Amino acid sequence: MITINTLFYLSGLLAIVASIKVVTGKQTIHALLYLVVSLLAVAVCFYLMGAPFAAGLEVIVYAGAILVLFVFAVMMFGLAQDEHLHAPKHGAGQWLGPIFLSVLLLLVLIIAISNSEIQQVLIPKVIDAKDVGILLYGPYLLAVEIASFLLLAGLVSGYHYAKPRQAMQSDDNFQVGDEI
Amino acid sequence: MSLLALLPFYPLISFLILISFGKKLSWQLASTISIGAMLLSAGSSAVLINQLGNSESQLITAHLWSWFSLTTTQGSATINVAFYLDALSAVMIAVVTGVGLLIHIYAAAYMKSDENFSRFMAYMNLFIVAMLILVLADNLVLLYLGWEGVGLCSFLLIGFWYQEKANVLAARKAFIVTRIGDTSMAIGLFLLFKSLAQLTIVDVNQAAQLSWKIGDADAYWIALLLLGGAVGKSAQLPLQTWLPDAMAGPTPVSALIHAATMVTAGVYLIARMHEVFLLAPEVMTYTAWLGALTLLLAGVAALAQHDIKRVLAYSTMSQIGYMMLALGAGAWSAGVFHLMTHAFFKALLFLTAGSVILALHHQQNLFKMGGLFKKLPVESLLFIIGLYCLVALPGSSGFFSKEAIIAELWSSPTAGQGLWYCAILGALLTSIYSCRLFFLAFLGKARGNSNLEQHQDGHQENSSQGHLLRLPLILLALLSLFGGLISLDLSSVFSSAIATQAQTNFINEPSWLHTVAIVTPFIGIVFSWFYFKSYRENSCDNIKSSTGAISTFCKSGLGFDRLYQYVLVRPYCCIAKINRRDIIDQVLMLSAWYTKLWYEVLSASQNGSLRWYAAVIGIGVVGLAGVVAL
Amino acid sequence: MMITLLMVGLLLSGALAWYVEGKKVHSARWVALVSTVFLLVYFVLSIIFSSQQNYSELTVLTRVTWIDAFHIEYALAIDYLSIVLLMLTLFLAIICVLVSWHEIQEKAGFYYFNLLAAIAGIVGVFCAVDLFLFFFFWEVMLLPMTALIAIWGHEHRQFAAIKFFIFTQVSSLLMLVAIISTAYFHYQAVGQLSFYYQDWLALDIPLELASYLMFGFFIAFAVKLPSVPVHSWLPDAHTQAPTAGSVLLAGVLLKTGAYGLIRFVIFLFPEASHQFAPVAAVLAVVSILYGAKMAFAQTDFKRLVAYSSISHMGFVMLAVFSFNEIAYQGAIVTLIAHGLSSAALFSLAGMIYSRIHSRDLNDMGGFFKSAPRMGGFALAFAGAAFGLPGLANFIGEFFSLVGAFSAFPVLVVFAAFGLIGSAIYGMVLFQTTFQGPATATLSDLSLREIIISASLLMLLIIFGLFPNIILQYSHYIGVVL
Amino acid sequence: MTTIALTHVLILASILFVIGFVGVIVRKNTLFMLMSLEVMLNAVGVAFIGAGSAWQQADGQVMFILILTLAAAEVAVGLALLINMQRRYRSLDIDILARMRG
Repeated sequence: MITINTLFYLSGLLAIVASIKVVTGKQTIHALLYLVVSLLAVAVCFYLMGAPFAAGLEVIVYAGAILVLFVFAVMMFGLAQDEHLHAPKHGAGQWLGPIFLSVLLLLVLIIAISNSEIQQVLIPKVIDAKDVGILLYGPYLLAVEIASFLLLAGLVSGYHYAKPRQAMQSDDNFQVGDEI
Repeated sequence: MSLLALLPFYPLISFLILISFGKKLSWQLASTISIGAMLLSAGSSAVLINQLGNSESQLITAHLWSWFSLTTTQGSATINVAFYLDALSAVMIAVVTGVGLLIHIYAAAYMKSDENFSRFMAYMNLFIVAMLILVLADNLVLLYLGWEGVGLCSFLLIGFWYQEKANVLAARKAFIVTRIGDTSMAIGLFLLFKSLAQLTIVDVNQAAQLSWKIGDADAYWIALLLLGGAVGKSAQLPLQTWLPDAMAGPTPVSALIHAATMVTAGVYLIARMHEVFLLAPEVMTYTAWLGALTLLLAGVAALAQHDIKRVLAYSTMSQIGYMMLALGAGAWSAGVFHLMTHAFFKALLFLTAGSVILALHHQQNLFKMGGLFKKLPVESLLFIIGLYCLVALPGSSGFFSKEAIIAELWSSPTAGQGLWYCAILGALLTSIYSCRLFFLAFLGKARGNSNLEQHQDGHQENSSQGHLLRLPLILLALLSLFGGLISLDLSSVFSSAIATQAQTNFINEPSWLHTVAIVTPFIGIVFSWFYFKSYRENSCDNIKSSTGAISTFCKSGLGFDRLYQYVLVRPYCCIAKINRRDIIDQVLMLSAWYTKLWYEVLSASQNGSLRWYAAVIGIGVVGLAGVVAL
Repeated sequence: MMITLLMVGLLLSGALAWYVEGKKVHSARWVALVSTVFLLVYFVLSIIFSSQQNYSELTVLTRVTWIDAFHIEYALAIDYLSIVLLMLTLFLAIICVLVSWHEIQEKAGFYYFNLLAAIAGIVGVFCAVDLFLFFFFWEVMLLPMTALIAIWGHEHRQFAAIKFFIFTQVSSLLMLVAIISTAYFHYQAVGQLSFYYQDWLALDIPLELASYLMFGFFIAFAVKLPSVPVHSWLPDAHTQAPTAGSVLLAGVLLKTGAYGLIRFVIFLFPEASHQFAPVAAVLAVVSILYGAKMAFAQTDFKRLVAYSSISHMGFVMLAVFSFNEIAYQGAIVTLIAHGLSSAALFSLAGMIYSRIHSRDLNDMGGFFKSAPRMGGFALAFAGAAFGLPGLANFIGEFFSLVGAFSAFPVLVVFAAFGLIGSAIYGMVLFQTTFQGPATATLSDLSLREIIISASLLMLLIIFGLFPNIILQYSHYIGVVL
Repeated sequence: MTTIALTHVLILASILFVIGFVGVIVRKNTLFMLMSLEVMLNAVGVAFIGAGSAWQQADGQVMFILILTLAAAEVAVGLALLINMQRRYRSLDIDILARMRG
């Protein structure tokens, strides 16, 4: 019997598995696709938690825009030899430490969560785009402005760093950037 | 300037000329300058001694300049560069300049072929300067100046052939061992000054009589410390080890410094400070015993030596032991008299030995000599004269002086009968080792492959050198034979000593004492005539020296060198070596090391690896969350 | 004005030397030589012909306000102690210039500037009577000295320079704390801040506070002197410094420590110093013996001489803390004599280094054969180091020990063992370099080197035979003590 | 309609976060690090949404939107840097850049 709960757990599991595949993947494109899967799974979760607007944004912006950015960038690289050279080695030793660390982190987080008094039950109530919009353009207006500046800065610096080298060398002001 | 003031300046000027222009001077010029300066000194000292005899006060003084003054609460003690000539220092300057002159003449011939001849003569002159300052000083600081000066010259002359490692080490040993004694003397001076606020000899002697009683603690310590200085310089127990090694120097040096003059400086010091010693009878007893022990030890060691010069060195040590014994027994005049006669005959012995060594192409090993009596008759005769005096056979100068010492021992309050027996035993030993030396070197058949004849021809060609070599020898031989007839009148110097002695001189002496003393050397000679028969009559090419343990032990000077090596030298070098890097520095540098450690740890963490930084952030989060959660 | 002119003259001629070296190579050394000779002559003449003939008490020459807010003054004063040390400084300045004549080829202009600036700082140290000004000069002399070691030194120069800098800097910070505390105490007692020496003399500081303040000063001067256990900068600095640097360090810089002990520790805090004297005397004796022993163990010529300096400065400290006029005179004579003799030995090390390019005693031996003049001078200077009578060092050691004997008889007996130790290292130094089988053929001394050695030896002999030249001056301050 | 426990949401977020974190630490390829970073950001978003729905408030979603913009800006700059790096070193190995040692 499929309930919201089981759906949630399934999609969560999917997200986890997909994320693991992202992290352990060898081929960049495959990993990116796994990332898309993971994001979509998370979007499902959002929807189940009563946040359809967020789920939409997740699909459109994350899986749609950002990941496409990734794909384009990867296509520009032509990473054949690099993938081969720098693929993670399948020695257990290399993974052991990070995994131990992560498990530890996980445990700690779980303990932290279970200790606190936030063990409430989610009351299923849909928070739609209107609610979000009211809040966003009310109390959070400043944050929105800052976010826009952030995006502008990302745009400018992205443009700057991705500029071909010849253009950079001709410009004395960007000598520092040249060093990177 | 008075004649006395100028006395040390003749050799000083000669030294300065020779050291400045040494390389440019010919042999004639260099030897003329140095011998001329010595001649002037010897002449002036003869005149001075004559003047001294005629003067009322038995005293001549010369004040050159004020050196410095020491201000204390009791007033100010001025230390002058001033000379003071009384009967005691007159004996010394006579010996220093007289014997010095003869040895200079000999040395000029002996060292003629050396490329550094003028440097050698310069050092010899400098030595005479220092020695004259030592004996003429009117205060103990100036005396100390001369004392160190002769030490330095001794160092320079022992190490004159500095290219040989052994000579260098011998020179170093001589300087450092005597320096130990000097330090003791310096501490004695500090104590003396603290106690009396005086350092001028006359004032010290007066003040000592006034402010101390017999057996005063200050007097005891001062006398003991001064004795330490004397022991170092005069090569007595326990600082005697440097003297045999000092024979590494050229033979005239051994004759001048290590037989006639410098080594007797200790005797002079004690005689000079006798008023302090009289106030410390225990120290006088120590002096006598040290002298007696040295006398016996050196006599035994001389019996086993192979090197002709080392035999003479041990003999010197033993004769100085006699002088110390005399001083310790309160026989001041006898001690100084023996100092003088010993200077004559020991210089003679050394110089003759030098001639023999020269004739044998620097062969010093007794077992490679033999049969020289026929080949070098003149030298042999001179050597016999020297030994005659050394053994103190009747009629010789040594006889007069040694008998005088032995005669006073029995009844001396600070010496006594035990020391008398020591002295007699010493005399027996002296005659035995003298005979052994003579038999080995001059009798029997020639051993070794020394081509003596060929050298004799060369000797004939260079007859002026030969004459120069023989002239001082003959003069010294005459002095040795008839020096005993010189009557020393030191009563003006030792008046207080004689006064104290007069009270105690009533102990009955057995009548056989003198007979025994006179007969002893003959017993020794007769004994050796039979005991060393093999040395005397041998006809084979080689005779073996005994290699037994006792013989080796005696040959090494009764093991003192080895003892000091293990007890003092090795530990000092060892500590120095361990701590070469300076432990304190290491400790202080620990702070630098600690800082550097942290620098390295922290800079290793800043490795520029992004993933590492991220991991560290993770660790930090785990840590923080752990703290919050648990 | 005299001293101010002296310092300005030194600085200006240093700057001039720096400037002209850029125009013409090798001109800096001439500028430095002429100016140091001129300044020495100027100083001697101005002392002789000054309107005031008697400097037995501290005579204030200049006193103007410097920093008004804290009552810091620019105050200079001299007495015979300063005059004697100033003459030594200026004389050794000439020697320093002469020994660097051929040795310094790189950045020579800057080198002479540093040299003269360091000397200017030292001159200031010997004359400043405002404690803040004293501290200022103390730092002024430190920086060019560090530069001299760090730029023109031998193989480990950076390390040695940093070590030298840290040791002196840390210790002088303690002194700064003591200076400020005393000034503050003056403020509490009188109601006004003052760094002026004479004001401080009038202060009546409670004994407990005085001991702490004295200790602050003592540490700074003990490091500079140096005394065991804070001596360890010295062997490195002396060894690594260029020849002139070593001459300046041993000849003059160490004397600033002794000067400070006498001028500030003893005079400002007499009771506290009396209380502290046994400790200081023990440290001094340990320095004497330890220095002598360490000197014996060294295989590096300059390091050996450096450790012998520690030993000699131990005599100074022992003498200073025995509160005795004779000992005090001995300390001053030792300062002069050691200034000359160690300068001579370091110059000698420089001369040998310029010939065989090594300071290692194992590389040396038998030089007497090819360079007898050098050997003669070496023997004389080694003799000075082990206190041969007739040379100035003997007078110094004799006075120090005689004087100290009345205060610390047992310690002096131990200190006297230093005489044996000094004979041992002196012999090792002379014999391993100049005796034994010849290892190399050296050219004998050049005229310039003969002038250096002969002038030093002459002074040593003159002061050794006629010590009254110095003693008549040191006598005055001894009386004050 | 049954409810989803906030605890479970947060656990999901934690797991995702940790996976991303492991990726950042372990991978040498900068591109994968960037992707892992996205996973981490996403995990944070999950946590916010979960919290927002637990309290029935829209703030959680606002925060999610801000994270979204942050992620977009980050990816833009990051990819630009990667392009630059690829151009310069012909490699995306992050350890090549580990030259800024203490």
